Amino acid sequence: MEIKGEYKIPASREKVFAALNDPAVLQACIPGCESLEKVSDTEMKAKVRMRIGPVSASFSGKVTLSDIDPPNGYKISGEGQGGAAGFAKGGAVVALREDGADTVLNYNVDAQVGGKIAQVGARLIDGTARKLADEFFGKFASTVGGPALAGAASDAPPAAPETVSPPSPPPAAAQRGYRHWLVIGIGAAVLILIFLASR
Amino acid sequence: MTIPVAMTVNGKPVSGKVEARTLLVQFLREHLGMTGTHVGCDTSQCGACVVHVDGKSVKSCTILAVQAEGAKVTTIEGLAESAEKLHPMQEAFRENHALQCGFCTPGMVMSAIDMVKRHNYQLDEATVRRELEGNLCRCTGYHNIVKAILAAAPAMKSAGV
Amino acid sequence: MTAQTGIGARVKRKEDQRFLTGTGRYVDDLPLARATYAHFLRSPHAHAKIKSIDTSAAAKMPGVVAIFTGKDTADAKVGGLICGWVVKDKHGQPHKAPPHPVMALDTVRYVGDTVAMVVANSHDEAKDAAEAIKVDYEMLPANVDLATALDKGAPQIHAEAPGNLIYDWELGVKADVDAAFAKAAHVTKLDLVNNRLIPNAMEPRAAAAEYDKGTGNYTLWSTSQNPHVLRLILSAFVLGIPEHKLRVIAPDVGGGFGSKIFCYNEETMVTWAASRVGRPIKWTAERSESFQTDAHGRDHVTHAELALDKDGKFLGLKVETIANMGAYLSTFSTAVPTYLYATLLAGQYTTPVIYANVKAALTNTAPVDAYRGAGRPEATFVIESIVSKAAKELKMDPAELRRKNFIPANAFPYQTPVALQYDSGNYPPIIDEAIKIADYKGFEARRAEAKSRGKLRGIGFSSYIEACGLGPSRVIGQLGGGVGQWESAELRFNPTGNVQILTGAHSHGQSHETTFAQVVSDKLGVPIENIEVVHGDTATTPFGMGSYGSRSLAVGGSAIVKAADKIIAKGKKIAAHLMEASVADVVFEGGTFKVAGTDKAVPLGQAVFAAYVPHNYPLEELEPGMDENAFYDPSNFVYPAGTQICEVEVDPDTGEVEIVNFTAVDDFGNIVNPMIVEGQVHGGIVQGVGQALLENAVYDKETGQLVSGSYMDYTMPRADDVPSFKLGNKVTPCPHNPLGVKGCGEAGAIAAPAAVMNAVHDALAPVGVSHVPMPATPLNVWQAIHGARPAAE
Amino acid sequence: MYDFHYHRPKTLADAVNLLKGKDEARPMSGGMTLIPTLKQRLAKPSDVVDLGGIKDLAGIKVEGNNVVIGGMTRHADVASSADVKSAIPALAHLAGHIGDPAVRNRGTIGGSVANNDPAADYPAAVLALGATITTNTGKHAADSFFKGLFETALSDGELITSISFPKAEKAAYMKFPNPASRYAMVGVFVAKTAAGVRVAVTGAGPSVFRVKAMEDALAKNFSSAAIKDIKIPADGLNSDIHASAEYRAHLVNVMARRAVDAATK
Repeated sequence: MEIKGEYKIPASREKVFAALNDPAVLQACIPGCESLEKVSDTEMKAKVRMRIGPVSASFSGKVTLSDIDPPNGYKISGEGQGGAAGFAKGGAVVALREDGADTVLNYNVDAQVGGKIAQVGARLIDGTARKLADEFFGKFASTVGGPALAGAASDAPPAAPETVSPPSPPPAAAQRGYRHWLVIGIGAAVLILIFLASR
Repeated sequence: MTIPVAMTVNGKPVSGKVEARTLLVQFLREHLGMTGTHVGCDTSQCGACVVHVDGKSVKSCTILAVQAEGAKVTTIEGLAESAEKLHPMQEAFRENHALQCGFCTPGMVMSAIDMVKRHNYQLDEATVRRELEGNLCRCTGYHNIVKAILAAAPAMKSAGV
Repeated sequence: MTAQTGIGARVKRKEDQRFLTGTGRYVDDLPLARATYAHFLRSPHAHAKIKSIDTSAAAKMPGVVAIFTGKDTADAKVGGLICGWVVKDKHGQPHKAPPHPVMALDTVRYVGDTVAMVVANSHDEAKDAAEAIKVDYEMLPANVDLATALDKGAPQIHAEAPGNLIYDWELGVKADVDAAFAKAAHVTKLDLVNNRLIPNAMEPRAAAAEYDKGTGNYTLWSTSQNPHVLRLILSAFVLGIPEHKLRVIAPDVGGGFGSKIFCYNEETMVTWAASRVGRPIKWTAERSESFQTDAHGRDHVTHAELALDKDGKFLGLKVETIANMGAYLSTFSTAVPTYLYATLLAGQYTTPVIYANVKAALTNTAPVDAYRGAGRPEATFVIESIVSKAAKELKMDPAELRRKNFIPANAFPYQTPVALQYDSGNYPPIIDEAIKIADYKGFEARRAEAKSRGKLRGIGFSSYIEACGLGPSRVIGQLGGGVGQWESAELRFNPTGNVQILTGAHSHGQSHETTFAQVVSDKLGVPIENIEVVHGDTATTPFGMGSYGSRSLAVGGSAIVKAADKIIAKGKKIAAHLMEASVADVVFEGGTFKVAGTDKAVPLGQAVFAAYVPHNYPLEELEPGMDENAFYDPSNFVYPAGTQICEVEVDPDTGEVEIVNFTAVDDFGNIVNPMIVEGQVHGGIVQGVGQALLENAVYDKETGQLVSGSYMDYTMPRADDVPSFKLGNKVTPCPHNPLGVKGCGEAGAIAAPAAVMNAVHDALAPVGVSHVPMPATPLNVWQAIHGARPAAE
Repeated sequence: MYDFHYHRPKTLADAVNLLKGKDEARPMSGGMTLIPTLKQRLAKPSDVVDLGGIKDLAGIKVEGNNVVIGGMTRHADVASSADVKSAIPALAHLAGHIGDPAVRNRGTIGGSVANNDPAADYPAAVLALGATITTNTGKHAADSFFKGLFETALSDGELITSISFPKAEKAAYMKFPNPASRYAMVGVFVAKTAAGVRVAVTGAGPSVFRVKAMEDALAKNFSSAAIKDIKIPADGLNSDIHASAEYRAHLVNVMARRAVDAATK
């Protein structure tokens, strides 16, 4: 699967870039993250226990940063193994651009999910990605830049709120500009993809 | 860790020691050696393993053996009165050539009997086809299975089974 | 007595008793003392280098008996799996033959490729341990999409097959076809994808093996359609076990549809490991494994062009196909898109010139091989789709265009431009009968009525021809096939007069135990309850080729007739002796030897008894005993043909397609048991309908993951996906086999996809849709309508 | 399947206690989702607490204007219940179309609602009818119960004891099943109750949701014509090999109209 997008964060580039590199921020934002440790300046190890509905699995992942160009962006790649559940692997090119006092984050993710989860859980890939990213993103946005800006730089218009009632997830997400999860995911895009594997 | 389990299978009391994870179908096949009940998939969809638990059709691959503690289980082996006198549903399957390789047949027959009873011996083709949605057959194209079930319904009624 | 049980009677099946009472014996049902259980660790990647495999932790897990990897099999010099059919490319060169190790050595090439085998005291323990094996993979780019598999720059799968090309093969003379096209008044062009299918026999593949240390004998129980061929391959090519030291038993087998013809690595490994472990080993595929590793079917990308003159006569046909082989060549894979496909492109028509070009491509997917119909459904789909499309373009009635081009009844035997010589047939009465049964005349009224309910109704024809009953060994050999294609039979009478038919064919749903018994009952007058068919065991049956390609009755049944003739011949001599008559005067009628014009009679049973208790017997002239065998090698294929008419209703709001009527009229030659033949047709039709509307093996194009890998996503036809069928039949007996029979097992699956898709296209034509990809799922239909609407409005 | 400790408590209190003490304990009602998941080794619970032995969790009764269905009531029993058929026939119809007959003989309403599979049928009925979910610790309104993909307002150790459905003046459920799994690819439950008109959609998004624009239109004019032109945005809807988000969005409208037609028949 390929995910591209942009997200606008009300914070300086430096601050966003730092957060993208801060294991503590990432760990706090990643649902179910039990540990995220920096092995070197460019490597992190992550352990995540994910539970979605009836499925639960522990994933161990390795994240590598390359092409680091602060505060303009980096390439992040990684992979995670979830035992019988399967694996996730991917890479993302992340670019940060100034927009006044805000930062526009542009990303291009290429991810692969495989094994049992891809074989029997195809119907849930999309939704799970969204859910995990949504959770991660909500937290990341509030941590890095305060409340997220609705309708930011995403090219996709949010769902028309009047057609769908608020308590339901898609509209609720739509109102928050849920598409932007894609972006926030970027910081730890690969880690999120690891979570995908826990379907 | 093993757990003692006891139930009635085809009218006979049986017991054994199983792991919690032992499925009813494993208990039947591996512990009791009753291999008439088949396993055709691992996602609880094909219906080859259907048996009756307390009179209702159940996928024996989707119930733990321990859950059947104390239950009355009927399998394909328990239907016929004797080698000569088959259950009307078995007889209808034979009469109508409703089986080829025979692998889905036990589950098909068990589901069919449950279906006929649930519908009070009155079925039409559309109902039979819809109610077979939990049983896959790759050989027959279902044509003769549907015919057999429609034929068995009145036969079951008059036989009082 | 034989009137009710002989040829032509709707005899109830002998095998049903055990299947209906739960006493069938499938491989997984076998009780094996001290059995161990195998589990195979499989690649989660479509393409990757194996950097290392660490089994140390797994080996210490509870219950583990042994773990084997590719290195172990390589060290033990286990041979690779073979492809048994050499196809020569258009330059006369044999096809590329990359190695197919029984377990991956340094590279995995599809999701499901075998990496390690764990043998443990229970299946769960084997699975637990497999999870503890650490494999370090380096992922490689995967080549998944058939349409681009041969492109420059596509990831290379085997060094032995540069450009992923297994062969570039052709049949016919291109220049002749080009010349025909130059004269054409009309050319119809068609691009289609023949969707990939997963066979899904309801019994998953299984194997169990044991080794007798004392005798050095191996026994393998396998879900095989052809145990003798499996033994031959394992002995001669893979394991090197002398053939007489390996017994292969295929007991009750729960459907095959082609997928159980082939020699797979699991049964190989189970056999090989049994002697190393010293205990029996059992393996039964979980359905998830079946999805990943059973040889898949179809999977072609095709461009075809049909040239017609101004009257609608076919002038020539051009077909270019890329066929998917998967990551390795399965046992008969190379023959399927060539000799079983291109040779059928004449269909029922007099098309004078045909050119076919087939490129076989490797991809990082499961191997692709024969699946019900094998090549012939693909050919029929091409022809019958393009013929219907031509009819639409020329505004001709699709039945009329077909009739205009049918090979006339007086043209048989008919030599097609694509190698085959059709032995017999009479096609116009078949389509006439189908039209009558389907009430084709009333269709437009039904279409109008459907329209009033908001439904789009369409009707589709498919007139198929099939070459089956494989096949003359000489022809098979000339075409590169590695085996003979005869069949064997032995009729073994017991002294009390009952008889066993030992056959090399194998029944996995086809009802041989009944049909073959009917043949013998009819020929010899033996009551059917006194006849037993023995099959599926190399130790008890004569070498035979097994069951596939709708060959069992045409070839195996013919062998039985030959053996029965020998019984009669010998019985005549015995009876003549008993009746003190001349052999020339003895006739055999209704199970009794008689001397014409007298009341002298010796029932067959009495002759049999005399043969085994030869107190009054011409021992000086005749051996005692009544046990005859025969081998039959056919002189030609058999050519069943038929027409199917499918009528559908499409819900334009949802894209759902409902089959509302389905008619099939077939010519299978003489019929031994109409009930069983009809059952074969029903099942075949539904597999064809499955391909047309429901089934699709989908690999993620980027990752090579099989995303339709369970019944959650692979749509198996269910009872409510189809209606009851209307069948008819016409008979032109096969002129070259003693029963006059043709095969019936694959017909339904061969014809149905085109019938259904033609109906769908007919239904959607009024809303401007000219192409719906197969399968015509609600999504595909809705998208086609949705895409067409702006243009149509 | 990984092995686990199995418990079959006789009382709700015991069940709650068993679940409380353990980090990885799972309640099991019908087991129609849990067991297949365990078979695929996609979960490794330390303990499974089978609710099948608890008395009084199953059963259907009519209380005033409500049909109250016990959490352990099987789908087959809801489908065949004379009370449900007469009070809310659409609910019986829905229950009769879950899974297949063998699944309906085991699966329970409580399990289905607690699991909140994005393609499950029951959540559509619960949300559209404005049902009240009663648990061992309290009550939840349907509107605040379904939180997202497989997510509900239930806290750990909280078990559904019953669900109370208000009778509907008009109601119908129309499901477009996934051709392979027969889960709802899109299912729309339309209900007109004393509280107004509600339209709940399952299968299309990450969790069941309401379509307010349709509800408003139907409140004014309860006919399929009234919602014909109300388009659902595809953005954010589920997408898989069987249905794109756009196709699902389209089906929501079709199924909603068909449900309204069925409800007014």
